[in-house]
Amino acid sequence: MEPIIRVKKLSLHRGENFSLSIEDLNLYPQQIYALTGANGAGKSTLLKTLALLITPDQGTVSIAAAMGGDLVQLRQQVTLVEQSPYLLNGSVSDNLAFGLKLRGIRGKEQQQRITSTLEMVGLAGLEQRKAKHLSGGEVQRVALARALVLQPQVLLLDEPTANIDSKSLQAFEALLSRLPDYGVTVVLSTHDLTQPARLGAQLIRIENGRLLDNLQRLTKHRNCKPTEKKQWLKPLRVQGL
Amino acid sequence: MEPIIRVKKLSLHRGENFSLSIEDLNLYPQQIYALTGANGAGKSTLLKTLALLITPDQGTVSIAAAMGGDLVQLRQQVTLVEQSPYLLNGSVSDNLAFGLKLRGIRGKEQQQRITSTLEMVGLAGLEQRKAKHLSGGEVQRVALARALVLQPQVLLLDEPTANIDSKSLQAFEALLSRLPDYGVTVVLSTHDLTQPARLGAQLIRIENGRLLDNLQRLTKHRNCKPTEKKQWLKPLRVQGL
Amino acid sequence: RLATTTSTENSGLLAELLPPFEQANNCQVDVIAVGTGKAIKLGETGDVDVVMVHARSKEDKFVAQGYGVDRRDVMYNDFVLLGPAGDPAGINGLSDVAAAMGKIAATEATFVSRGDDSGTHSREKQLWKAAGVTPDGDWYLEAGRGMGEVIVMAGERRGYTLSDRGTYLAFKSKTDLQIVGEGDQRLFNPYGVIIVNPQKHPHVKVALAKKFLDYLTSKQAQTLITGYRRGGEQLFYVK
Amino acid sequence: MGYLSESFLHALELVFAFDREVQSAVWTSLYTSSGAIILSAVIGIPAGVLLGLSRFRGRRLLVTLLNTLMALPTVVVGLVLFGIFSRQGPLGSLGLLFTPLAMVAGQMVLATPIVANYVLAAVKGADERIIDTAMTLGATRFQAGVQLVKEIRFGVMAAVIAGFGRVIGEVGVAMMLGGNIRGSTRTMTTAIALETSKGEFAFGLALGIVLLSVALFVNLFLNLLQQR
Amino acid sequence: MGYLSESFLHALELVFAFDREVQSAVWTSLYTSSGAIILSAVIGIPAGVLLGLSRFRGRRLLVTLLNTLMALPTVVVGLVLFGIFSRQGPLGSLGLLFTPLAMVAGQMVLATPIVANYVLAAVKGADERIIDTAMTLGATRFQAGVQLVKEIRFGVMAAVIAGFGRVIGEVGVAMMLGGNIRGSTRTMTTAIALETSKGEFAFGLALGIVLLSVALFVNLFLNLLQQR
Ligand SMILES: Nc1ncnc2c1ncn2[C@@H]1O[C@H](COP(=O)(O)OP(=O)(O)OP(=O)(O)O)[C@@H](O)[C@H]1O
Ligand SMILES: Nc1ncnc2c1ncn2[C@@H]1O[C@H](COP(=O)(O)OP(=O)(O)OP(=O)(O)O)[C@@H](O)[C@H]1O
Ligand SMILES: [Mg+2]
Ligand SMILES: [Mg+2]
Repeated sequence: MEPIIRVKKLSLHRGENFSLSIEDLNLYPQQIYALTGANGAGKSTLLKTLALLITPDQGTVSIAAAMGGDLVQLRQQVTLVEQSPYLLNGSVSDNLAFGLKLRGIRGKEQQQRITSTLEMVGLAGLEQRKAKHLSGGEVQRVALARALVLQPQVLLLDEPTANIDSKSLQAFEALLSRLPDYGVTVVLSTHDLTQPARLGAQLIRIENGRLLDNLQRLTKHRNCKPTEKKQWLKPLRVQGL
Repeated sequence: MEPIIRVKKLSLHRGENFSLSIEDLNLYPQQIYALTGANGAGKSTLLKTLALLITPDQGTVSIAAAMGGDLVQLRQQVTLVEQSPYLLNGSVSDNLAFGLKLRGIRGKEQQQRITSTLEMVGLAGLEQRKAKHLSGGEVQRVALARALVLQPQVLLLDEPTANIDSKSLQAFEALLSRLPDYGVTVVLSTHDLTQPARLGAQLIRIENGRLLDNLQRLTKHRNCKPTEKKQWLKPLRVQGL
Repeated sequence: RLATTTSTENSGLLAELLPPFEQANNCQVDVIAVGTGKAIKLGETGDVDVVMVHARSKEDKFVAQGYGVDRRDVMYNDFVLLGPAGDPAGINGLSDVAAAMGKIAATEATFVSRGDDSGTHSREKQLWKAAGVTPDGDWYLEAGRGMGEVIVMAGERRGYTLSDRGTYLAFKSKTDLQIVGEGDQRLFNPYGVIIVNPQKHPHVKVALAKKFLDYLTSKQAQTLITGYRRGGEQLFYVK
Repeated sequence: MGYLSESFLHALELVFAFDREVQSAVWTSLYTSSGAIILSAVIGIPAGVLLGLSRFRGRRLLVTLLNTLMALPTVVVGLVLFGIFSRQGPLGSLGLLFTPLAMVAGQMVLATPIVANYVLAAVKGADERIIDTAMTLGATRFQAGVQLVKEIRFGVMAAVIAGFGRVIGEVGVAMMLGGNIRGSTRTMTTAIALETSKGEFAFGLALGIVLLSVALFVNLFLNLLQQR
Repeated sequence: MGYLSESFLHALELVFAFDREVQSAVWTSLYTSSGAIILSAVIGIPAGVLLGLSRFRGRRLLVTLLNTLMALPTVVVGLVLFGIFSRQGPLGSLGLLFTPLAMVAGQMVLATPIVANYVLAAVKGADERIIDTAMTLGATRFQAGVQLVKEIRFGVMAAVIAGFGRVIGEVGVAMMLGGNIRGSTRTMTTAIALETSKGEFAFGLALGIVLLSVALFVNLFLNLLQQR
C-alpha cells in the first residue's frame, strides 16, 4: 500500500533552541496515528509541517499524488485543528461555513452539513452563538467541527480532547476511531497515554524533535473498507454526545 | 473556622444563553477544591468571579478581611491562571517579574524567586526564551509559575494540567497537593475525574451555572499546619519534574 | 484662464468686471488667484491664458523672454504705509515716504515685511533703497506671507507695514493700524495684463484672450473699474 | 476673538440658507475626497497587508520609508503633480491641471501612505494564527489575506476614516492642483483659505464648521456600515 | 517639468552647503513638531486607551466625534487658536502669537486626535485577556493600562509616527500661528509655501526633499528605539 504522507530527511529549526529532524516517516491511509511526547518535544511543530503550513529548512513532506497538484488543493485535503484554535470573528456557523464556501459548497447543502456536524460534536443549536463568547471546551469543539465539516482526507488534531469534558470524551473517541472507515487518515497528539489504545492508534513517540522508533517498518494496517466519501456525515453521528 | 472566600446569592449573566447563580458557597483556607462539570457549565466564569475580575449582577463575593481592604490588595492575594493563558510580550522571566515588580520585589530576591519557581514547573533555564515562542504545555507552565512566584493566599487554576505531558503530571499534582501546607487555598477546574482524589480535593460539581451539592455543609477540613509563608518556595521544589 | 494676484481677486473687483465679458462672449473666465511670482510662473508653463499682475520689472522680463505678448496697462492702485495707533516712529503726515521709512529704521520701530518677492515686497525694497537703509535687526520681521496676513501680524505686533489700499480696506476692521503715509508718487502701482505667447503654448485661446484684453481696456470696463467702491473708497484708477 | 461666536451663527445660517456656492464647495469636497479615499483604500489596504505579512530583506527600511511618506507636505505633493500635469509635463496633454481629477490624484497620494500604515499596524497587532487557520481550511494566500482584513476590520475602517479625514481637511493639494476655481474646483478648504486671506475670518470659520459637520455625517455613515 | 530634476540637484546642494537659513528652518520644524508630538502622545495615548477600554453610553458617538476631529483643516485650527492667542483674545496678554509656542499648541491640536484614534484602533484589536491578566497578577487599573500600552507598542509607535508626520508636514497652523518669520518661526513647510508662492518651484521642491530626509532620519531613530 502507498503511504498518503511521506516525510523524508526533514529538518527544521525554530528559534535557537529547537530543531525537528525526521529521517523517514510514512503515514498510510485510513490509519490513526497518535503522537506523544513531552511538552516541547515538537508535536505541534510536526503537525503544522504535515499540514503544509511550515516549510521545512531541508527535506520534503510529500502527499499522495491522487489528492491534487498544487499546494492549495493539497491543503484542502489535509486539515489541521490547532492546539489552541483561533475562531474567526462571527458566529459558530460562520466558522463552519468558511471552508465550505472555499470549496463552493453553499446554500442548502452548506446548511445541512453545518447542522449535522455541530450535532456530531455536541453543539447542536449553537449555530448563531458568537464565536468569541464560547467556553474553552466549546472552542475546541467548534474547531473540530470546522475541520470535520470539510471531510478532508487527512485530519491532523493537536491535543483535540484536552479541554473536552469527561462525559463527552468517550463519544469523541468513538467518533475519532470510526473516521478511518470513512476514508480518513487521522494524526492526533495527546498527553493521555491510554488514549491511543482506545482509538486503536499507532504510537509515534517524539522526543526533542526526533522520533524514538523507526516508523518505516511499523506498517501494520488496520483493516477497513473504503466507503462512499460523501456519505460519511450521516452514519458518523454519535448518540452519546 | 472562618471561610476565606464567601459567595452569597450570586447571580451573573453572560450573553443571552448562560447565567451563573450560586446561593451560597464557602471556601475554607488551606483546602483544595476541584471544580468539575461539562463544557460550558460555568467553571471558568466562576473562577473569574472568584478572582474578582467579573463583577456579578447581584450578590457578593467576599474575601477574608485579613487579606486587605481594597480591590487591588485583594487581587494581589487571589491569583487566577486562565484556561488559555495570555503571556505578556517579552521573555519568560519578564512574565514572572511582572507581578513581583508590582509587589515591590526587585533585584536579587526577584531573580532568585524566578529561578526557583521556573525550576519548580520544570522550565529551568528557559528564563530568556521569548514568551510568544513557546509550545502549548510550556505556556501553561509559565502561566502557573507566574502565579506561584507571587505566593498568593488563594490560587485559582483553570484546567491547569490540560496540556501538561504525562510524565510531569504526577510531579505537578504532588506540587499542587502540598500547597495547602504552605497556607495556600487552591481552587482548580478539571475534566479528569480521577484528579480530585489524587489531590485530596473537595469536589464542587457545577451544571448549567448551578452547584449540584450544598457546599455550605461540606466543611470537613484537611489538616495542615500553617507554615512560615516566606519559605514556601524551597521545600516545595519537586524532584521529579 | 486668468492668473492674477490675490489682491485683485480679494478686492472683489473681478466679480464686477468679469460677468459682462462672460455674457458677451458666452464663456467662463477661470480665475486662479496666486502670488505675483507664481502667476507669472503659471504663464511660463502655459497653464493659463492671461496673466494680470503688478510688478513691472517681472512683467517686462516675462515678455522679453518670449513667454508673453501684447502687454497692456489696465489700471493702477496705490500703496499706503500703515502704522500703529501711537505712531512710535512719529511719521504721520510726512509726505516723503522714503523719509518716513528712514525714520522707522532709525527708531527701530517694528516693521513687518511681506518678504515674499511679491509686487508689494519689490516696492518696499525700492523704498528702503530710496531711504538709504538696509533693513536688518530684530525690529524688521520678514514674514513671507500674503498681504492680509501681514497687516494682521503688524497689528498684533504694533508695527508698521506697506500695503496696497484695497487689502487694507478689506482688513480695516480686523486691525488697529492706520494709514500713516500715502499719496507719494512712489506709491502708485500699475497693473498689467499679458497674453501667454501662443507660439510657445499653442493651446492658448489667443483670440478670446485678445478680446479679453480689448474688453479690459474698453470704456465699459474702465468705468466699472473707476466706479468700483469698497467701504466707500475708490481703489483702482485708470490712466 | 469676537469672530469665534459670530462664526457659529454664520455657520448655522449657511447651512440653512443652502447657499449655492457653499453647496457646490461641499459637493466638490465630498466627491473628490471620496474618490481619492476609495483609490487609496484599493492601493493602501493590500499594500499594508502585504507589508505586514511578508518577511524579506529591507522590509524594515521599506516600512520606514512608508512612515516617512506620511510627512509629505501637501505643497510638495502639489508641486510634483503640478510638474506632471502642467502643460509642459509628461501628462500635460491631458489637460488635467486645475480639474477635480488632478485633485483626486493629489489627495490619493496623500492618503495612500496613511491607509497603508494604519493597516500595517493593524496586521502587526493581529492574532498570528489567522493566516494559518484560513490556509489549513483551504484558503489560498490571497483568500487568507482577505479573511485577515475581515478579522481586523476595525483597524481597516479606522485607516479609511483617517485617510478620509486627511484629504477632506487638506488644502494645499486642492489649492495647487485644483486652483480654487469658483464653481468647479473650489472645495470647502480652499474656500476657507480664500475667505481667511480676504480677512473674512468669521465666514472662513463658519465654512470650517460646515466642513466638520459634513465629515461627521460621513463618519456616522461609515460607523453604521461597520456595525452591520 | 524641468524643475523636478533640477530640484533634486538643488536639494543636494542645500544639504551640503549647510545654508544657514535652511538649517534654521529645519531646526524650527524639528523642535516644534517634536514638542507638539510629545504633548499629543501624553494626551492622546491615555485618551485612546480609555476610550478603547471603557463601555459607557455615548461611547460610540464620542469615537465618531474623535474620528471627525481628524478632518480638522489646519486653517480652522489656525483661525481658532489665532482668536485665542491674538491680543484681543483670552490669552492675548501672554504674547504667544507668532512664536514657536503658538505653533506647538496648534500642531498639538492637530496631532492629538490622530494619536488617540490610532491607539484606540490598536486597543480594539488587542488581545482581550491582557487587562485581566495584568489585574489578576496584582495590577491596578492604571498599571494594567500601562501594560496594555506596552503590549500594543507597535500600534502606539505607529500612532506617534503618524502624528509626527502630520505635524512636520503641515503648513497651515505653522503659517497662521507662527507667521513664517525668517529666523524665528519659519519652518520647512512655510519656507516651501513661500518659495512656491514666489514661483521658485525648484527651490520649494528641494526644501521638500530636505524635509522628507529629516523625517526619514527621525523615523529611523524611532524605529531603532522600538527595536530595543
Ligand atoms: N463573554 C461571553 N458572552 C456570552 N457568553 C459567554 C461569554 N463567556 C462565556 N459564555 C458562555 O457561558 C457559558 C459558560 O462558560 P465557561 O467558560 O464558564 O464554561 P466552562 O465551564 O469553563 O466550560 P469549559 O469546560 O468548556 O471550559 C458557556 O456556555 C459560554 O458559551
Ligand atoms: N516560533 C517559534 N520560535 C522559536 N521556538 C519555537 C517556536 N515555536 C515553538 N518553538 C519551540 O519549539 C519547541 C517545540 O514546540 P512544539 O509546539 O512543537 O512542542 P509540542 O510538542 O507541541 O509541546 P506541547 O506538548 O507543549 O504542546 C518548543 O521548545 C518551543 O519552545
Ligand atoms: Mg503542542
Ligand atoms: Mg472553562
